[in-house]
This record gives sequence, structure tokens and C-alpha cells, in this order.
Amino acid sequence: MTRTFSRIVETVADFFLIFIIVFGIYIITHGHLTPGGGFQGGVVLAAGILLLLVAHGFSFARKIPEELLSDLEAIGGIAFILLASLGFGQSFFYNILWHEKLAFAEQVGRFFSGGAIPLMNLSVGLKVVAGITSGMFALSLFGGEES
Amino acid sequence: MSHLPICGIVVYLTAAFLTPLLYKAHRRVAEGVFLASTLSNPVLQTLLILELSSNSWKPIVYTLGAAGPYEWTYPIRIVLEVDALSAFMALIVTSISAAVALFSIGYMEEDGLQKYYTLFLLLDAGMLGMVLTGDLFNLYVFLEITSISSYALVAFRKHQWEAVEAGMKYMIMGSLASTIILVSIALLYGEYGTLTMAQLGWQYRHHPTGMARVALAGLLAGFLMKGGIVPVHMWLADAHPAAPSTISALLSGLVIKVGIYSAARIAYSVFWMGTDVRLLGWLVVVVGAASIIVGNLLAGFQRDIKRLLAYSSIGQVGYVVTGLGIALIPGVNPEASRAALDGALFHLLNHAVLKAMLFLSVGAIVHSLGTRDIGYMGGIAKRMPLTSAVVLLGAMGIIGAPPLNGFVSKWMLYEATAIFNPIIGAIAVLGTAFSTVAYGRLFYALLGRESRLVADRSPRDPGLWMSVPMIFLAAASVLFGILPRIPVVGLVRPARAALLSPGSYTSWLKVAGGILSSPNLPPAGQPISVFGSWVPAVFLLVFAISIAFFLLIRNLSASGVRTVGEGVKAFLSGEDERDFEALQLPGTSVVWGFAEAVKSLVNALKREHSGDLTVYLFWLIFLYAVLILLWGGA
Amino acid sequence: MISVAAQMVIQGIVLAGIFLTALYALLQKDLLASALMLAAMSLLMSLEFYLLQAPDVAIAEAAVGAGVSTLVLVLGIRKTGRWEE
Amino acid sequence: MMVYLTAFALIMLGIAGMLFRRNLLKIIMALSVADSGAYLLLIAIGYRSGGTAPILTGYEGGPMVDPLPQALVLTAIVIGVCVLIMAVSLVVNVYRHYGTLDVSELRRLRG
Repeated sequence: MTRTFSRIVETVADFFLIFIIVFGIYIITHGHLTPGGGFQGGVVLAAGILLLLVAHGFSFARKIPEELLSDLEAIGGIAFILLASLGFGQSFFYNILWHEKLAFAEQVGRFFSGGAIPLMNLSVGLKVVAGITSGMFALSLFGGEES
Repeated sequence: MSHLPICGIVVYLTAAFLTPLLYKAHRRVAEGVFLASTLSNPVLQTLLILELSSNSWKPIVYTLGAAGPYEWTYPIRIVLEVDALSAFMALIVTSISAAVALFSIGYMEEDGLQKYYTLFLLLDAGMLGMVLTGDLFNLYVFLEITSISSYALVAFRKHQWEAVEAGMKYMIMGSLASTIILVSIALLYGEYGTLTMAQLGWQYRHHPTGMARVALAGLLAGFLMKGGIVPVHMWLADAHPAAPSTISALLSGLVIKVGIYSAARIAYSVFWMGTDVRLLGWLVVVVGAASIIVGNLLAGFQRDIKRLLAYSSIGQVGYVVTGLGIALIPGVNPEASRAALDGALFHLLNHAVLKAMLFLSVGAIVHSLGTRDIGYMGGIAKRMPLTSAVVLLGAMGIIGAPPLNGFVSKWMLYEATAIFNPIIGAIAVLGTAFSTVAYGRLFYALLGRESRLVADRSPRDPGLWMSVPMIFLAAASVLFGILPRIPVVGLVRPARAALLSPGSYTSWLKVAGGILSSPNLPPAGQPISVFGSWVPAVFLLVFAISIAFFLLIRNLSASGVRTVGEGVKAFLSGEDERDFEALQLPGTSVVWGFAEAVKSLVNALKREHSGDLTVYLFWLIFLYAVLILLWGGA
Repeated sequence: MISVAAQMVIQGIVLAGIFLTALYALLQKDLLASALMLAAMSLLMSLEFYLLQAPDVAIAEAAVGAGVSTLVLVLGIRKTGRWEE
Repeated sequence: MMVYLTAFALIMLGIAGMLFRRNLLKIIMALSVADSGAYLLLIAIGYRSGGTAPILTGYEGGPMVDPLPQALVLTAIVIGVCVLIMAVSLVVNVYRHYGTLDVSELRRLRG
């Protein structure tokens, strides 16, 4: 049960991992322009990391410290709330960066548009990657039978 | 625009994400943030109430992400809508969780896991969001935040089989209920194209459709499950004892109340104005009355003290739901209708205070003894005088003993139910009788002879961190009992008025016609006195029915005598008492005779609580189907 | 732009596929096979979401349903037992 | 119409699966089938015949499908995956304590 897969599987997984990660990052960063956003990209990235987990065996999960993941998750959450709080001059979640032309305020359709939304997508993506990965790692390490 | 409505939620969420980061730096810092956020929140909600009352309780509408809710011609933004009822609930949620948070600093010392603070704060944020929100989308999101963190907290002690089993059942039942709620929200959206509750109420008033009624059936079934009402209460008795005691206090004190609140908000503010809700109101009254009987009765037959409290929660929430159901029925004596609603809301507040206090103090006892069996708690009152005093005070409050707050709200409910229907009134009285038996055993046990376990462990009263919240809650209970006018006039009446005037809930909408008036609204009358009205004939009838019940039980009771054995441990000291071998109990003795009398009923009920998840799920689907058939199809 | 009739046919096939995979997944005694069937259902579901003009949801459903939740279920099956008795 | 029928069929199928299957993992799978039915129902409700996806970039006029149900479904998917991960980790715990996944064996708490 604890045998990892063959060398071929590992290599193929490593190869595809690059594409999965690029695709995930694309989905997150273009969230305000194209379908997708923080959550979708985050799940895709998490799925990539989990592919590593499957291909390289579950002991791989031990190499990534649990604390790092929970820190990243917390940072993602705080960043999201801070960005939402920026709008307190008007109302919570008010997109002040865009309405006041402070940052990311180019014309709709350009990459640097959308105000706080791309930043929010980033923080949500961070939170989702860290959350799902840590949940899965906890699950896969559970019971300590693979060692 | 005032930002008070959102502030509480933001404070909780920020603290929830900060604590795991700070925990690594220093544990005390994380605890400080945890305490600061939970203790500051009641202040924020008090300010919110002051702002509301200074504006003659006109609902505050707060729009997320824009200056106003209107994008086109109808409200499209996500809104928070705070009226007197929401603010009342928000104050309860934040104050009780502040007390519990203070207690858990001392209590969770050993478990001390950083996840606990995050989950606790997320649970608070979810509940606060549920009571403050003004649209169904948000309600669903916050409901799920609440539910998921409570599943996680029930299963917090994963190394115990009990927590795992209870968490599993709770989670699967709760998820099915959430799915039913989601489907109902989808149906409502498909019907009316909006999820803002005020807008939905307006639409339903003008175009009531069958599909919307089906949706209401689903929403009610789901939220009644979250509120632990018979027949979908089975998870509660498993889940609440399995959690750590602080979490039990939150779950029993607040989470189920928030479920009831959501059901009431949807039934009253959205659907009440549209159609005749007589049948629905009766259905709610019947499930409430069933909860009163089942919960309080089964509480008397538990050896596990936390399970006793959990069953008693079902019974007490039954009172709240009965009161809410009575006011839902049009054509009831308006005095009774108002008294029922006052009583229900005040009992909601009182039960939150009392159950939090009971779970915290019982938690301290369980913590120091290492067992939850009442039989081993004999004579602990001498060793832990403060804690035991709080337990017994809470027990008296729940029974409804006169100087305490439970008495006032129960009295209002007795009167309302008696005027409404004498049989329901007698059931309300009977429920109190059952709960007296249940909590009476605590008096025997705690004040009785010292058991060997207590002598061995020699427990002591907990430290300052844990004593202060207990004393605070006990003081609140006594204060509300002696001076019920303060909470009733200050908080409960405005909340009741808000619930009974759905027109004001929708009044901010830019629609023709202004404020709606409901066909179901009872005509305005003289404000009812705190203790209601006195109608001798009705009360005589209720008295007669109660006596008939009593005689029935009395006649069923065993006529023989019984030698003391295993079964009375709980009332003596918990050990097999050699000295008491000769003691004999006659069949008329309160506790044993009563137990014999209702044994067949209790055994039938216990068979129904078989622990089989499939049966529990079946009951949820059954309730849903009954609601749809009786009300959706009509 | 595909014609309306063609779209109806495609949708019919996809929806029938969704239903059949779900049915098969729930009737199957082999838990691993059911987990994989659920993944297939999720993929078809995301295709259906795409046809219904919900690309956001389609991406999320594909990543979650076919990726993460299948893996979670497979992990759970590995830790417990493969066969439903 | 077909979509609505499929959605309701999936919900019914999921509920039936939860009621008649005895294996906990199977019950969780049935729950996710019922959830999928709810998602499909919501998306179908938001669909406007001939509408385009609700994305501003490259928008050329014409009807758009309703974005709100899609947002609701996304939220529900997030919630669903959280519940799934937690449920499976609880199932693993159940297996450790009870040695079985049969719900009729999971009956120590009762009465």
C-alpha cells in the first residue's frame, strides 16, 4: 500500500505540474477579466499539489510544515478583510481603489483594472490553496500508517 | 452611513484569522486578541441598539460594497438589515459568547489548541451574520459558516469515539438540511428573481404562488432541524454533550436559537403577510408542544448530566417555538398573541442565559471529577459551593421557580397558551412538571451524601477566570427575574413589535404604496402588562386538565414498594449504599412512582432514539414532506 | 454558434450521462468505482454548466469535483475499506 | 425543462441514496449528488435562453445570463468541498474507533 508509483508516473506528474500551476495562476490573476477567480484558481493549484502527493507518495506531505500552511491561510484571510475594510469610507466591501482611481484603475478590460478585486482574488487564492492542501495533508497523514 | 451593523462581524472575522498567526508568537497574545474581540462585541451591539432606539426602532439597512442597495430599479446589492429583533438577537449572541469566551480561557487550558479560538470566533461571526443579514444569500453563507464550525467543534476531541460519532451524525443531518435550504432558496429565486428578504416579502404579498409555499416548507424544515425541534431533534442530544462544555454552552445557548430566529424571520417577515398561515401556525405549535413533552420527559431519564441538559434544551426551545407558532395563527385573541410572542422572545433570552450558565458550571464539575454520571456527583456542593450554587440556581431558573427569570417568561407563556388553547396550556404546565423531575435529581445528587469519587478527587471551585462569567450569568438571571421590566420593556417588546409589523421591515423599499399592512396583523390594543391578563375560566380549565393529567400519571404509577438499589444511586450518594439497604420507596414517591408511570412512553421514545442515522434522516425528510403536503399544496 | 436543435441534443446527452453516472455511482458496491463515477459525473456537470453559460462555475466544478473531492474520497477509501458490505 | 428534470432527479436520487445506503462513505457521496442537483437547479434558474456568460470583458450587448445564481453556486461549491473534506476525515476517525463504516453499527449513542 505504501509503494509509491513508478518513475514514469513521477516524471509525468512533475511535467504536468508546471502546466497546472501556470493555469492556476492564470485563473487567479485574470479573475477580473475572464471566467474564474481566486477560488477556482486556488482549487486548481491545490489539485496540482495533490497530484504531487499522489505521485510521490504520501510521505511527501511530511516535508511541508503544517504551520506554514496555516499561516498562509490566515494571511489570506486577513488580507481579504483588510481589502474589504478599505472601503469603510463609503461602505464595507466598497471598491475604493477603483472608484477613487487609486490603483488598478485602468479601463475595464485591461489587466490592471478592477481595483481591489484582483488583490482580493489573490488573497482568496492563497487561502484556498493553503486551506485545501492542509486539510488533505492532515487527512493523508492521519493514522500514521504510511511511513 | 453608520458602520455599526458590519463592525461586529468584521471584528470577529479579523480576530479569527489573527489568532493562529499570533499564537505562534505568544499564546497569551492570541488569547488577548480572542478576549478583546469577544468582549468588545457586546459593546458594539449595545451601541447598535441605542442607535436603533434613538431612531424609534426604524430598521437600519446597510449595503455592502455601495452607497445604497439600488443598482437598477430593484435592490440587487447584498444588504444587512437590522431591526429591533435582529439587534436583540445580536446582543444575546455577543454577550453570551463573551461570557463563554472568558470561561474558556481557564477551561481549555489543557486542550489549548489554536484551532479552538479560530473555530469559536468563526462560529460567533456566523451567528452574528445570520441574525443581522437582510437577504437569503447571506443567510445561507453565514448559516454554513455557523454549521461547519459547529461540526468541527463537536468533533473537536477526535480521540474520543463519542465526539466522532456525534459529529458524524450532526454533520450528515445538518448537511442534508442545508441542501434542502439551498434548494428552497433556489426555488424562491426562480419564482421572484430576488433574494433580498424585504423584496421577497413584498413580492409574496402581491403574487403568492404555490412554489413559494413549497420553498417556505423547505426553509422551515431546514431551520427547525438546526433548531433541534421534535421530530428532527435526535442529533442534538448526541452532539451537545459530546462537545467541550464551553462549546455545549454556545450550541445549546445560541446556535439552536439562531436557527429558530431564522425560521421566525422567514415565516413572519417574508411570508406572514401573503396568505392565511393558520395551518402552518398550528403545525408549528404542534411540533413545539411535542418538543416540550419529549425533551423535558427524556431529560428526566438521563444519567449523563450533559445529556440531561441537552434534552432539556429541546424542551425549552419547544416553549419558544410554541409561542412563535401561536402568534403566527391569525384570529387568536390579540392579547394572547402578543403575550405568546413576548414570552417566547423573553424565554429565548432567558434560556440562553440559563443554559450557558448551566453548561459552564456543570462543565467545571465534570472537568474536576472526570465523569458525567450524576450518580457520582453526590455531595459535591460541599466541595464546590460556588459552582454548585450556580448549577442549582440555573436548574431553578429552567424549572421556572419564582424569583428567577425563567419564571417570568414561562408565566407569560402559560397564560398565552392557556388562552389560546387549554390543552396546549396544560402541555406547557406538564412540561414544567417533567423538567422539575429532571432537575430535582440534581438537587438530590449535588446536596446529597458525599460519594467516594468526590471524596477521592476532593474537587475545588475553579479559579477567577471561570468564576467571573458564571457569577455574571447568575446575576443576570436573578436581575431579570426580579426586575423583568428592564429587559421586557427595553428589548423584548420592541423586538416583538418588529416581528409583528413586517410592513416596517419592507418599508425601505422604493415601491409604490409605502408601508404594507398585513391581513394577519392583530388589531392594536392596550399594551399587555408584564404578567399578562387573568381570565379565571380559562385558567380553571387548564388547571382541571393538568389535574386530570396528574391523576392519569398517578394511576399509572406502580402501587408496590421498591427496595433501594442501583436505580437510586443518583439520589443518594452515587455508590451502592449498604446503610440504605432497608430503605423502601412507595409507589407514590415522586421520582420513582413517576418514573414507573411514564415508563412505557419513555421506552417507546427511547426506542425511537435508536441512534440509527438513517432513521434520523428519514424523520427530516418526513417533516419536509408533511410541511409541503399540508401547506405547500393548499 | 450551434443551432438550437443541436444544442438540445447535446444537452440531452450530457444530462442523461449525468443522471446515469450518478445512478451507477450510488448503486455500485465498489466504493472506488463509485468515487470515479462521481468524478465522471462532475466532469459532465461542468460541461453542462459551460453549456448553460456559467464558465466560472464550470471551472470550479471541474477542479473540485473531478480533482479535489475525488482525491479526498479515494484517500478515505484507502484508509478504510474498498467494499460496501 | 430537461435541466430542471435532471436537477430534481439528482436531488431525489441523492436523498434516496442517503436513506437506503448503509455505508457512510456512500452516504457522503449521495449527499454530494444531492448537492450537485441543487447546483444544477440554481444554474438552470439563472439561465436565459440565448444569453451570454456574465463577463464584462468583450461584452457586445445582448442578454446575459443571471450572475447571482452563479455566485450562489460557487459559494455552495466552496461549502460543499469543506464539508466533504471534514466528513471524510471524520469517517476515517469513525473507522478507527468502530472498525466499520456501516451506519447501523454506529449506534453507541442513543436513548
